Amino acid sequence: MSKTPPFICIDSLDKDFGRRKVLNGLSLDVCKGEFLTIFGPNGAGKTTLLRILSTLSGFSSGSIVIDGFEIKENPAEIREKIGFISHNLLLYKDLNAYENLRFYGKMYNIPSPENRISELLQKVELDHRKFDVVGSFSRGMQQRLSIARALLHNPEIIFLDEPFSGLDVHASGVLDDMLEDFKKGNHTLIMTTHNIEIGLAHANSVAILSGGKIVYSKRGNLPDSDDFKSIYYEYAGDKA
Amino acid sequence: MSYLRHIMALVQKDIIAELRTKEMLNSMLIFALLTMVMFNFAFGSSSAMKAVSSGLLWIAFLFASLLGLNRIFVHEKDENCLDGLMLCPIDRSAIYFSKAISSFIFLSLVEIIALPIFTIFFIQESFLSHLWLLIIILVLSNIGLSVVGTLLSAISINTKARDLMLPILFLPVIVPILVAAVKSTELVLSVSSIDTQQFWIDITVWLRTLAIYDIIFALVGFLTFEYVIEE
Amino acid sequence: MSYFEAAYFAAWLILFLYVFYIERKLAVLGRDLNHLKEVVKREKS
Amino acid sequence: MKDRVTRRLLGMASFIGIFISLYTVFRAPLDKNLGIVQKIFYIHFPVAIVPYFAFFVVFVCSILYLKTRDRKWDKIAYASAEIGLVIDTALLVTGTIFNKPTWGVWWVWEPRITTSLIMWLLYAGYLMLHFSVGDIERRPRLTAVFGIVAFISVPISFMSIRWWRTAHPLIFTPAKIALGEALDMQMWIPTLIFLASMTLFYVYLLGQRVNMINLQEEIQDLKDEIGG
Repeated sequence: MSKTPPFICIDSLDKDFGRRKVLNGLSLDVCKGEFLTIFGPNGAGKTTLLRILSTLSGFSSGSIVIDGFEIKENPAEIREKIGFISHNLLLYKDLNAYENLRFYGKMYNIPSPENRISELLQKVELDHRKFDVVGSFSRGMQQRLSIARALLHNPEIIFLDEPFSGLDVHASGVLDDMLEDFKKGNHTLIMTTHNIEIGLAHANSVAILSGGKIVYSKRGNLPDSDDFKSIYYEYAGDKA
Repeated sequence: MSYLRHIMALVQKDIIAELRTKEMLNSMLIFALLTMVMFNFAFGSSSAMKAVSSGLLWIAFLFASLLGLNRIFVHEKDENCLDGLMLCPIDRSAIYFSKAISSFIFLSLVEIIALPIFTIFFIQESFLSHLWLLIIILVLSNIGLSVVGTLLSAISINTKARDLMLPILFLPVIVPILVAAVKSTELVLSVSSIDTQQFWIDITVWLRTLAIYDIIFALVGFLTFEYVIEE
Repeated sequence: MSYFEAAYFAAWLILFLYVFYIERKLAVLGRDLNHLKEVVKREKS
Repeated sequence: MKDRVTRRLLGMASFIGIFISLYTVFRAPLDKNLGIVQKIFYIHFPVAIVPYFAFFVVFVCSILYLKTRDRKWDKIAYASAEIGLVIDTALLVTGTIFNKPTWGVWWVWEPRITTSLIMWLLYAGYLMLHFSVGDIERRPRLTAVFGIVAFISVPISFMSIRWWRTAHPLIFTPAKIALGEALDMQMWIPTLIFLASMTLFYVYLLGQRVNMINLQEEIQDLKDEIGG
């Protein structure tokens, strides 16, 4: 694993929010095919980090290279490769499920979206509601559709920001299955969470983000959740 | 080419969503008609109405456009859809132009319905011979209102008192449009009584003013919109 | 003439009030800053 | 420390300058046709130029902020907008009072005055925008964009008396300058001194105002430090 150059390479990243430093010299490497879970207390900068990686937010100094592309110079190339799942739906409630996906399909320049859309709708078990307005869906259905939206362009890299928060049983089951599929499909995933059991369930490497820095990271041979809890409190406990 | 396709898809999305609810269009239209009726009560006599009719028309359209512009980014802010758009590999100015085009279309639709009603209410004689001139004035003014309004709407959506902020920012900026549109509409409405050569000189000045304004602000919007929506 | 005087009185009054506001506020802020610096020093020692 | 001394000196220099220029204004010869009323021009002209200049500074600093993301430019832009607005207010008030004896009414909807008022409204909007964006990270960007948009009013106001034939006196036209009629030398000198001292006054205010913002931030930082 160490021979190949890292797929995502973050070097001494700083992010000032007004006069407050949210990220403070954060460095992190992620390899292709890795499933990294980042733990950290609230306000540690997890969401900010994912938003910067997905080109939604800018940063003050440092460098980020994803698959050979410098993030500030080639944001469009990077956007094509990433999918972003968060608790925000990113869906239009006045459009139906199919229209939402078709719209985003056009945005991502997907050549023949029809097949991809029906494939995804089957996967998230919403095929029967294809032509219903999203506003009429239950929250859980909306969240499933939101997952389909994020995967429309078949991204190699997937960022998940607290993806399980607020999901109902059905939706988190769908997400669980998908996460296992991604691991087999050699996708690169970064997930943030503060729930240790969920975070460890899929990951093959972990990191702890606290005070704007990575304070702990481990690749492979992950500790079980009880051991990890004590590690977590050791590194981030005083700030949690 | 994909730039144009993105803009088309964005505009199409706005139109589908709007036609499904018709919230914005209905309220804009009713508001424009209400303004006209209210003006009639405020000014009373028909001779006074005639003198100010082109001003009245534009005040009605202006406030209707304000109503629409206030809403143009609301759908994007719900459920953070703007983030969804910014995740897409599209040029950010495409979002700007698509929103400007959408508001242009909505405003024009309202005007197409409101204008004949206005004519019936306030203009007795026909100006149909110069209708095409009126259409040019409307198109140029609508472009101006949309390009400025979209940029300022994107700014005001980030403030504490969203819909209160837009008029404060928007109205003083579009004064040149209002002046040019009212003056040129006045010319068109009274065309028969004015000697033609002077008429053409005057109307060209106003139309040129509108066109220059449109170009300047389309450029300003194109160059600065990215800074407004980024984080 | 009285208009002339009134006009200039009004204009200079506005400018004077603004200068007064800035100088006054700066004095207050300077005092607060020194006070806070002392508090920080005391807490550290 | 050194900055503070410089700013004090600037303030003093601008005050002395303004007094000297007021003195020279009253020493200058009376205009043959207009009499004492013409003396208004010496003061009115320099004071009228400063807001234009201040808003131009807002425009330039807004662009510089967006290009460099240096908070310094945002502070200067904000301070300059506020100072421009205050001086513009003084100008509108003088203009209004002064309209009464010259035109017989308090307010005339004349292009220069009207466009000055619109300019005033725009920059009042600029300040309102500054206060109503709660997010400190977003605020400089939004106000910078509006600072660029609002600048449209400055050239329009400046050119207004050239574009529309109006009652507002127009001093500098090419024809008048060619004939040497614009202003004679004795009138030029007080005007230029006044202009120089008004500019100094503006720079002094700008320095103090930016200093005030810096102090406020420093205090906030210290408070956060103690609080945390």
